[in-house]
Amino acid sequence: MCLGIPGEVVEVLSDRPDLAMVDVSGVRRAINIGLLTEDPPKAGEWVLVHVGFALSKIDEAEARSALEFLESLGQAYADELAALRESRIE
Amino acid sequence: MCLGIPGEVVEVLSDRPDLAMVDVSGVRRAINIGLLTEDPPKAGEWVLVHVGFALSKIDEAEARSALEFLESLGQAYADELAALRESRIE
Amino acid sequence: MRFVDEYRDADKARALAARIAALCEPGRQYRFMEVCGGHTHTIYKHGLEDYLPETVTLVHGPGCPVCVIPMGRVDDAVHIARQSEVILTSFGDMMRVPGGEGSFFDAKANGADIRMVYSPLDALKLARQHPDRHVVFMAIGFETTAPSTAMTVLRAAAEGITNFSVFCNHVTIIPAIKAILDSPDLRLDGFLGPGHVSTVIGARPYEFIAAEYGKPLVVAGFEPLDLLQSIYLLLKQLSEGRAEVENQYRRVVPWDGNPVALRAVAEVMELRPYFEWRGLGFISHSALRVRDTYAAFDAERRFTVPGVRVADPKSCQCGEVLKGVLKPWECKVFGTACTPETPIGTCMVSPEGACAAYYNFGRFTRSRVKEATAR
Amino acid sequence: MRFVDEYRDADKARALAARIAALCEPGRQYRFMEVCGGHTHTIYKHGLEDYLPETVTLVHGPGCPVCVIPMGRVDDAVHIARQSEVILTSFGDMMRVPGGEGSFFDAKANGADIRMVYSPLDALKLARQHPDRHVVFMAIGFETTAPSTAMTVLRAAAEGITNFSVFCNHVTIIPAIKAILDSPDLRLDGFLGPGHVSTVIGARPYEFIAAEYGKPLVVAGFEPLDLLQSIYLLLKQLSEGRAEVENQYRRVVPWDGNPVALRAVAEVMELRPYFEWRGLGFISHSALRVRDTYAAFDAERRFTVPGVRVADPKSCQCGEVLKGVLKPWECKVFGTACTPETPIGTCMVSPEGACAAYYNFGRFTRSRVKEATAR
Amino acid sequence: MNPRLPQLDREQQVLHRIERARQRAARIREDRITLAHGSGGKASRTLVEAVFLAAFGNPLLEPLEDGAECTVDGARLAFTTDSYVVSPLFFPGGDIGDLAVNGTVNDLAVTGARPLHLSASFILEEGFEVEALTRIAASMRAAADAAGVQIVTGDTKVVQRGKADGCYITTAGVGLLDRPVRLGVVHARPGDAILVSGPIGEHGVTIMLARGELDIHAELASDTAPVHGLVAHLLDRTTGVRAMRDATRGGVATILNEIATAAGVGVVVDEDAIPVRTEVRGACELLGIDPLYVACEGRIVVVVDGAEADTALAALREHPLGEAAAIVGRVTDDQPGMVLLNTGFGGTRVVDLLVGDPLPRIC
Amino acid sequence: MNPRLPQLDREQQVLHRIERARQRAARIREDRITLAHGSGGKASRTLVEAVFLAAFGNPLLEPLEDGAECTVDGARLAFTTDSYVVSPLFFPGGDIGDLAVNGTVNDLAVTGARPLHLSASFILEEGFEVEALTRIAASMRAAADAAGVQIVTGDTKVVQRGKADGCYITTAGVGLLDRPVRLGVVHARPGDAILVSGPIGEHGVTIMLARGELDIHAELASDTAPVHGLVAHLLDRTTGVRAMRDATRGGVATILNEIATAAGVGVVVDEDAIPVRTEVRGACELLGIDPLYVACEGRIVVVVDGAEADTALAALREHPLGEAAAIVGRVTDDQPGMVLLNTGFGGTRVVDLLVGDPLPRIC
Ligand code: SF4
Ligand code: SF4
Ligand SMILES: [Mg+2]
Ligand SMILES: [Mg+2]
Ligand SMILES: [Mg+2]
Ligand SMILES: [Mg+2]
Ligand SMILES: [Mg+2]
Ligand SMILES: [Mg+2]
Ligand SMILES: [Mg+2]
Ligand SMILES: [Mg+2]
Ligand SMILES: [Mg+2]
Ligand SMILES: [Mg+2]
Repeated sequence: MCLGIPGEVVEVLSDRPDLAMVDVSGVRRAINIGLLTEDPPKAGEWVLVHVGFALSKIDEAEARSALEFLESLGQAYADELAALRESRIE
Repeated sequence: MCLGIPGEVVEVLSDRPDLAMVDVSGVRRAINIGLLTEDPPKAGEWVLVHVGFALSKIDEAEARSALEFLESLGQAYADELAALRESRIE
Repeated sequence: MRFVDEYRDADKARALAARIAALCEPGRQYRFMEVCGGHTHTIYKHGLEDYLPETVTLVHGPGCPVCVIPMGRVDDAVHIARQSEVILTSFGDMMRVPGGEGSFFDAKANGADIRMVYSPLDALKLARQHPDRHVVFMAIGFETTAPSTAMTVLRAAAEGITNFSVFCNHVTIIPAIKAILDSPDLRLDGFLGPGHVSTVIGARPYEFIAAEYGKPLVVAGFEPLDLLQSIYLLLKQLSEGRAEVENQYRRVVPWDGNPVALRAVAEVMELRPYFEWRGLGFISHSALRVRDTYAAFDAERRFTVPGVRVADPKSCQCGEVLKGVLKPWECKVFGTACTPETPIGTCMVSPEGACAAYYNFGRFTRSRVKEATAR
Repeated sequence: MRFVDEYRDADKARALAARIAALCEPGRQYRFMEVCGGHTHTIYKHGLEDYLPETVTLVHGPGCPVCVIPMGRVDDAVHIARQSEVILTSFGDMMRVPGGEGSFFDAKANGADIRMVYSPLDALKLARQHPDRHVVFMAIGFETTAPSTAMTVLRAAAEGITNFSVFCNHVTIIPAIKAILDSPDLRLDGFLGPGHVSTVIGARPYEFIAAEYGKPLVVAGFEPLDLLQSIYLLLKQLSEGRAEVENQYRRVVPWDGNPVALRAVAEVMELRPYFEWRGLGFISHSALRVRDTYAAFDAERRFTVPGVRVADPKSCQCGEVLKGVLKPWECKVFGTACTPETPIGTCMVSPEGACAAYYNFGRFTRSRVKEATAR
Repeated sequence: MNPRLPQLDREQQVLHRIERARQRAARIREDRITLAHGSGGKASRTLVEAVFLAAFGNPLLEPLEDGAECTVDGARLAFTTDSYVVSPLFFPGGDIGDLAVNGTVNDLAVTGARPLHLSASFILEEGFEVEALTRIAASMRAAADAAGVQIVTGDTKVVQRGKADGCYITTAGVGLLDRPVRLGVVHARPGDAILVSGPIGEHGVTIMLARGELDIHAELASDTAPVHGLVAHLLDRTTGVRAMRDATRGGVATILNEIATAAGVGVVVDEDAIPVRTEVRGACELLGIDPLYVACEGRIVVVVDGAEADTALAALREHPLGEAAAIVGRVTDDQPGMVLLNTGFGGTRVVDLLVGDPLPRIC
Repeated sequence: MNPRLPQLDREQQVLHRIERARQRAARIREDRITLAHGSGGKASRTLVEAVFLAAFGNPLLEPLEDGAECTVDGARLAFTTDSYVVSPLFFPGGDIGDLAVNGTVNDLAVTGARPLHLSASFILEEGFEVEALTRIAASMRAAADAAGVQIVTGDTKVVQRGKADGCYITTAGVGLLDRPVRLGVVHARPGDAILVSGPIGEHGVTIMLARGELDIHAELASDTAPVHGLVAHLLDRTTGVRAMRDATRGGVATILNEIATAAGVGVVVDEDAIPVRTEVRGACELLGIDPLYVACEGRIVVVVDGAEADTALAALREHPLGEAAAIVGRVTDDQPGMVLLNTGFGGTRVVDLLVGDPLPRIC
């Protein structure tokens, strides 16, 4: 029920500016974007969909930096593992 | 639709004097007898049932005399046939 | 079954048939009209014609209440039934009768709430059971049935029921017989009078037929022996040069009818100035409508109905059949385009319709009694 | 799926798990509460605990909106649904929740017209489609869902729709967290803050937790890596002696929330003086009701509901589970008398309920990551 | 004899034209399904021919017998199915459960097969009482035991409230044709006798009265019963059986018509010979229906070589389910395709298929 | 390794107690049927066991396989039935007609039988469009032709408006078990591999979207197809097949549980190995449902000797209906009676039967 799904805005409906067609993995639904009037989403932008409403926009820059952090951790871990293996081989 | 079926009055319902339980060959239904208030049927009497109403009482004396007439015809016919056969045998 | 089986006895029938044959003048054709559809049904259902000489022809009359309802009235009823709050109730016979826009069955298949009832009282019961709906009773029939409709309205009024009304299509038999008698193309030698109608109106109203038109009439019961005996009585009158009203059905029909029933009808209904009969056209003072006093129970006032006159299909010859001018099989579409499963005319629908009775029961090559043909 | 699959990557998870293990002080037990039921669901659905050392315990919080609805409110909703004109609409999660007189499914099987909807807007659509019925939306949820209810009411008002109302059961998260913090029997080391609630209210309202109770809180996303990272961030704070509010879910949650959503809720709803939470009892200013201005859309005013407080079944320990005092399997009836097919408590119903999540997904003998236990 | 009047000749021409018209392929004229399409009468026949036979047509289906004969791996099987939608579900003498078992057992039996295995598939309406379902299942088991068959496979679907009427059951059955006979109404030929195994119409009238809408009461119970034992007894004692049918929807009249149509023969029955219980007759008179069209669920119609008629009658009467069996008519070469009835009154009339059954949902 | 904390031992005790409780005989606690009883999940199972198996119980029914095996006159037959109540009746990729044929063909095929003869019984709602029925009949014929079966017997009932939903169809099928194999989930044993023949959930999601209530749109079509050819191809090329099931109501998850329960084994599947189309996943995420529980109508789950897993996979992939087949898991002796899923994330979780299907009336 508290499900929030990221979806890409395909288009804002011209006759109903409070609705946007949103794509979730090739599946489309008209979503109410009335909660995002301060910064309305445009086609190509991503929103978080909850019970038929877009609750917020997804900030791609924030997402990228978070992933970079996770990747760096992963890299560090890989390095450590490699080091561990080397040390054992010794 | 213009079906009229003879049925025997089994009892007049005590709580609903406009209704009588009528028996048609062992099948019973409550029938409205409100059209027979001038001569209400009693148990054992026969009525003609039409769309849930008793349309008239069946006059047993009339029925008997009509049948007697038919039987007399039948007897006469049988006699004639016998006579015919005899005459042929001749 | 008492009062039934005695009148289906083959031995008595053979005796009567012999008398009938004996009464027929050689070479003379006899044409008797059974006015009532119930009689038509009996005739075919029991194979009564097998007992009649070929010179005696039974001509089917206009007394099938289903058959005389014009298409426009069916459409009006369907219109009422389409109102979402309405439950239309009807005797089963009406269900298949074609209107201009299909039958009750078609309307039902398309979503209208139409239910079959055995009695108008069952319709009233439905109204009690469904206070949130309005139950309309499709009232049809001659004087036989009108009293039950009237009694039901009186009961509804007494109980203060407000969600019940009748769509009144009751017709009266005398104007129909008069129309027949006045039609120039018909030669009839006598009438078999409708037995059940007569339980209500008695035998007296037929007296003009004998008096003014010089035709004998015998009020006949509904079992095959009743009819055979009535034919015998008609032939007897003719052979004796009489033209009278006789009552074969004395066990049920009082000469003066049922005064309670007549009063109930008169209380609730009044004559319409005119009414359209299917195939017969407009006949004045031939039908009943609900009186102003009971306007609340009149579906025609509660619902505005289209009231459009719908012309019968061109190929339909029901009018001629209802008047006895044509035998059912003489209609061009009989049995091919018009069948009980795809009726064009009303006479092919009701079991009391001449075409239906002949199609369902009489549709085979038969030979009449030898006594008659052998003479 | 973008923004989903990246956060379900096993390689990154392994790296994070190693970091987490490294941050744990040997011998120290860590107890973090995930407040939100959505998090509970993610944890079990993805098997997240497999990545955690045995010394890190995730304590399930009160943030499953279905779980906190008391039995009496379910009965009230069923009472409304039983009105013949009413169509009660509900999210699927509520359908199986037991009230004192059965669930919505039971009421439906007994004839009530109860339908599942995906969005409150679908309920409004039903109202438009059925002008002769009255559509009630069973509104439940924290601040995540309240704005959609509010927007729907605003839309109904703008359209002048008169056959739509909401049965408002919206609750607010902060009083629930406060109740947890104030309960004496709970020892927690930090909180995983509810991500979706925070898209609406922002991260700021949690500051008192760090400031007044000295507990760290990390607002966490809903994918398993989000949670793992948030646990990492909590451990990091602890290891560094910090107690702050951090926002792991920055891609979605603005620090100040969604002002449009907050305004919509404030326009349509107001705080109730108190509200009963299942298992937690009455909590003041913890729920929303429809304002007088929108009284026409308030099912509680349109229909007189019994409003009877129904005691939880004696065997039910949902309160303890919702407060995090008991693990689901520690409830005496867990998995035997109380199962998803025959739930005794609410926590066994919603996919976000701790008991249901543990029963459906976590009910097997598992071993935690070796790194932790091997130390 | 006088020469026929010209008028009668014209009438005969019309009758011949009608018979030709009746032999044309069925065409469905309605846009929508009506209750008549499920009545077992003309509309049912038209629907089956114009829609199902037209679409599925194959040599095994085409005889439209109560069951199909299929040879699988050398075994001669009979295979049949029926759906049961009777309302009310429980009625004097039985319920939808034993009806669903007996009906399919009987359809197998009348093909000459030994009924063996049944499937049972349920469509339940949301809100249906589990206790009622349990009672239905128990009576299915009892009926299966009585018929010596097993319910070996099944299915259950649940539909929303208002999309069914409590419980519908579809059974299918497999039987073994282990006798060297090949039965079918197509084999009827002039000279054959026609028998019925007992009084007719009890099931249909019972159901109608059980609905309570007519407020008619009678001491009547459904005749639902498995006829495989009766059939086996008959086939053990006579070799001349040409065809059997259980007289369900549409009653005996419908089966007589199927015989006349399939074999291109005339059928003549004697009204007085047809066993009808007094109460059935009473209810039928009251409602204006003909018992010939009223369903039974435990009566069979048998077509047998005329020379074996008495043997067959005796065999039927030896069995408890056939005690009131009677020879009711014969196959002729007169009026082919037509069923004629000699009325008790001494006249003759046609017995046609009904357009629509006045009693829907009796099975 | 550290000794387990005492707390974890207590948890394990609870888990064992639960497993014991789960093995007790099913008892139905509801007074009334709910949609869950038709969902293919736990409630369905309970209904079948507590009502139908309790009443009908016999050795042929008890395996509760997709079809029963009956030996008639030396012929090994498979016999099955299913009712179809799908709403809407027409949907992208098919309609109730081909569904009703394919579903029964598939239930026969997965028992290892050659599907031969079908029965078809219709329950029609008064007012149903004849044209729609004609289209349904045509697609049944087309599906029957594609599957090489004949519809040899049938029945039609009509119920009043509001007592059905247009058209329900029940098919039963007879097939010949002419291979020397005896298949059944009861034969699964540790070391076996589990395969699915293609991407899952397309049928269920298509139906749900076709209803239009959710206003969700996707380029999706039902996967309805007859799998007898695929099955025959597989059985021709491998000898190690232990069991097959078509993954309909309840989806792949339900079948995996049936394997675990019937054979008393553990089942482990790998989330990443399970083929799911992007759109199916998208719709499932949007609606909060798990594709593992969503119905297919042309996909099979195969249990095969682990040594033959690759052979079986290759055989499936050679057939057009199996191009996207995959090995998705294995049978273990761990956690008997339980299905575990290795999540894409690297964790493990239980995959249980659903209490109720979130998507009713999909077949
Ligand atoms: S055959 Fe049809 S159209 Fe012709 S008179 Fe008879 S009912 Fe009317
Ligand atoms: S097992 Fe049931 S009763 Fe116990 S806490 Fe969980 S939901 Fe509540
Ligand atoms: Mg009359
Ligand atoms: Mg939440
Ligand atoms: Mg059959
Ligand atoms: Mg049958
Ligand atoms: Mg049969
Ligand atoms: Mg099934
Ligand atoms: Mg099956
Ligand atoms: Mg199946
Ligand atoms: Mg299957
Ligand atoms: Mg049948």
